[in-house]
Amino acid sequence: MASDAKKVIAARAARELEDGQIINLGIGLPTLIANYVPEGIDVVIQTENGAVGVGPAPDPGCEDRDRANAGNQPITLIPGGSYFDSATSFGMIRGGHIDATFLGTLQVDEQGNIANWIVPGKMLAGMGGAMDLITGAKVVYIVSEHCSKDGASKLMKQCTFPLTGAEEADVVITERALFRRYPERGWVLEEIAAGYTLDDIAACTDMAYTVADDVKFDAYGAD
Amino acid sequence: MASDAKKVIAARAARELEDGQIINLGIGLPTLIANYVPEGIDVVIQTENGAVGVGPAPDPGCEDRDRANAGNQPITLIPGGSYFDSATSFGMIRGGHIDATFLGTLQVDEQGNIANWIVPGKMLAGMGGAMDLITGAKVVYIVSEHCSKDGASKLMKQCTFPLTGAEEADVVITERALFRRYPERGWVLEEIAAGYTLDDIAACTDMAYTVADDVKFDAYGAD
Amino acid sequence: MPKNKVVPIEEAMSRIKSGMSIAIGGFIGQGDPLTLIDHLKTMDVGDLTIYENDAGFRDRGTVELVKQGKVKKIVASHIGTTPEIGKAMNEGRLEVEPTPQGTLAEMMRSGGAGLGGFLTPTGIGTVAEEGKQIVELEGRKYILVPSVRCDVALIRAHAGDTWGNLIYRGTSRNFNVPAATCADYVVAEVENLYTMGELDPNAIHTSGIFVDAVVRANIDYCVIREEVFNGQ
Amino acid sequence: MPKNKVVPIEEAMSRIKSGMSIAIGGFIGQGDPLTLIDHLKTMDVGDLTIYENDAGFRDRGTVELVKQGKVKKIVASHIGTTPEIGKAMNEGRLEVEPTPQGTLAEMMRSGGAGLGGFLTPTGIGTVAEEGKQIVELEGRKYILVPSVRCDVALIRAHAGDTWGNLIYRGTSRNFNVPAATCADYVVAEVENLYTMGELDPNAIHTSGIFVDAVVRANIDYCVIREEVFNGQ
Repeated sequence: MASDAKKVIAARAARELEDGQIINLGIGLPTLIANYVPEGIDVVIQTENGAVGVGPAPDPGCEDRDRANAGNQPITLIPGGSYFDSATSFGMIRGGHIDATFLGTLQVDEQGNIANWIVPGKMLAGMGGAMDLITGAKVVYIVSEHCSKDGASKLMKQCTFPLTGAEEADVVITERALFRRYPERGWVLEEIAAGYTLDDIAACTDMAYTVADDVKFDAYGAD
Repeated sequence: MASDAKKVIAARAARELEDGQIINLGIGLPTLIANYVPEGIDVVIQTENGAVGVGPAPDPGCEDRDRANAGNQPITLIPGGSYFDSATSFGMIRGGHIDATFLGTLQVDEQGNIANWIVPGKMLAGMGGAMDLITGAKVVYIVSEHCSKDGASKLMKQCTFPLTGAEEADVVITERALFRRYPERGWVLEEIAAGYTLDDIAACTDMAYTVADDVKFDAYGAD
Repeated sequence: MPKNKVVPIEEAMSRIKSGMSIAIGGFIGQGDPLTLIDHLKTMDVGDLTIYENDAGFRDRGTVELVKQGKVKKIVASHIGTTPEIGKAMNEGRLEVEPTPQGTLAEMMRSGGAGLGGFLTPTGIGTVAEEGKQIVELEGRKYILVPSVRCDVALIRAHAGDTWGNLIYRGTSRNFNVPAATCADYVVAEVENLYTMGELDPNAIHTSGIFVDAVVRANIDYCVIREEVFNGQ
Repeated sequence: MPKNKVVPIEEAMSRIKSGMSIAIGGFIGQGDPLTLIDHLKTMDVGDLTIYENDAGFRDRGTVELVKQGKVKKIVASHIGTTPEIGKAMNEGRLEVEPTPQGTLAEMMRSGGAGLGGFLTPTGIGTVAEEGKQIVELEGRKYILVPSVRCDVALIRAHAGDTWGNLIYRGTSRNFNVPAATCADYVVAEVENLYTMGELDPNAIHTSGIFVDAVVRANIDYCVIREEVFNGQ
């Protein structure tokens, strides 16, 4: 089961969605976002292994061997969905045909750099499609717990791990706060989840940011 | 109706075909080659506008509006044929997936240069797919009358018109002779059609060539 | 449910403004979006730059826009089927950039795929390399061709659903596929319109992800093609 | 009539020799050519270089060839589903070249299309640009990625005819399409074999033009996929 923090993040991220958008959801936490799409909002989910129009998970026993997402989980396809090959899929992704991508991360920093594909010294997994998604999607959302398991801030002055993308992060959504990055101003703290104060966020955030004039407290509930 | 010279050229060119080959036939004279494919030889014809497995022309009245070749002539499709888009089609062509292309020409020269897309000062038509075909096909056959209408040799020391392809011609088949180009030796006269002598060919051929030791006279009949 | 993109042709085409670049699908009449071109003829736009394999056939297709003086430049592989184009070029009324057919298709596909360009061996040693950067890799020379991105693409399909998933028929597929990917705004005319879910998801040639507006094709295309075949 | 390319698997695979490069289709089990890989396990070949999105899933797929010591190097986007690969790399038994998924797909597609390479924005500012040429076009930086051509490609399709026209099903299409184009010799395993003319010529995903040998898939793929789904 997903942790409460993950659910909080996924629910808040889902409220960023706009009607008609094409989105791509990373493996893990980002996949949960599909469960929280607000009423009246229709988004179309692309999965980089070659489908658009990903629907809800199939009922147990009804999995189709040739219908899975990039995390190899069984999927269904909604009416209007279709399949394509990997070269075409990444053409869509790099070509700006995906409105938003939601990805977890290990680190994100002041410059908008993202590091989420390798921990030096640990077993290599590979970057998969993350570098392409971060480069190609119109808006890159980082959806991640605020701190790593050892308590260190994932929102750093400068990434220490090898980058997945340089200056590509647009929005960071954690269980504690929401930051947006603007061309001139850099990261701006716009929302703070219920139970946290400005000082709390400052204490667990290493990257520089400014606080929005209309910063929203007790956020993450209904708008 | 095609001239006798054109029929002779097409018939000889058809005898170059090998079983199982994928070929592309240019507009005009080269298209005639399909009528002379020897018994026992099955070739598959690709047309660069997006089909492979081009069959005989349809009966009058049975043309299909969505089945035509690159010359916009109605075609049929043989069992096993299929359609594709232009990017895929030229991927096949440049990628070496076409065994042989047969093209007419204005000029061809000692270096194997081909000029067949523009006559300076005359109305521009465009190179169409010729540059890609000449570059990509494994073997490039020039099938053309030996001389232009004013009697000048099309087989020149050096092309004077803008090139379609540099050093790409492999075989030249005219109604009078067949030449093959070898890496070291350059053009070699290998066959002379019935009714012509070595001197006749020398008189109407401006490009340098050597004569094969086993040059075949009275050729172009049965092998 | 994905968005219904079927709109009246006036609305679909209203995004086209003077000075824009337009990628157009089709191949000398096969799959040309004649409905959309006919509508464009009625619009007050000019200075257009067209990327298309050709300008149509005889007096049908993009050549009509050229005759109207709406087109500034055309990037094409073949203009021999529309003598008016060569005439307009010779008279200085139209700029023509002859481009190898495979290079043109790849320029669109590459632009649509978010690539900056590609290395092609086609045209090395010819005028096609003029003004282009040459890159040598493993002893072979290539022309570095920049991708093209257009403001608008106009395409035609045999079947389409309301979200813009498209299926082409026969050799009318051609440039419609790469053109559909390379523009900020894509209008598709479809001969047969279906609701979502009716088309086989394994058989879609152009995903609705690429398409912004769907219009019904309202020209008797069959008649036009018969004329073409009979004229040969 | 196009050539019948259906051959016994031993004959189809006999072209594979030590030291060759092999492009393999599939995506962590979806559309992996397991019949061909199983046969490769029985062959006396080594020093292989593999281009594939991943090495399979758990103990199925290319990872089995790595365990046998047949593989020198693997160029892949993701090896996290096969822990043995990371282990072999760390122990110096295997060279791994991590490559962005879209770049890998395009390397194959580009090689198959006779292009020398392409310019991608993916990986700029990361380790993916190390050792690569950077090209700037209109103010944006791109990595110049050379294409890949392999000696052999191994792919899997849902349906195929005897000439090698292929149709994939669902998300099992993936890398099978670009892999089919980029090799000198292509072997396809097909789940359902048809005679020529039975498949819709508008619905073919991979033309037989790309395929050299067709083999019947003889593994109970459904069972393997069920295991995968149940294991999650």
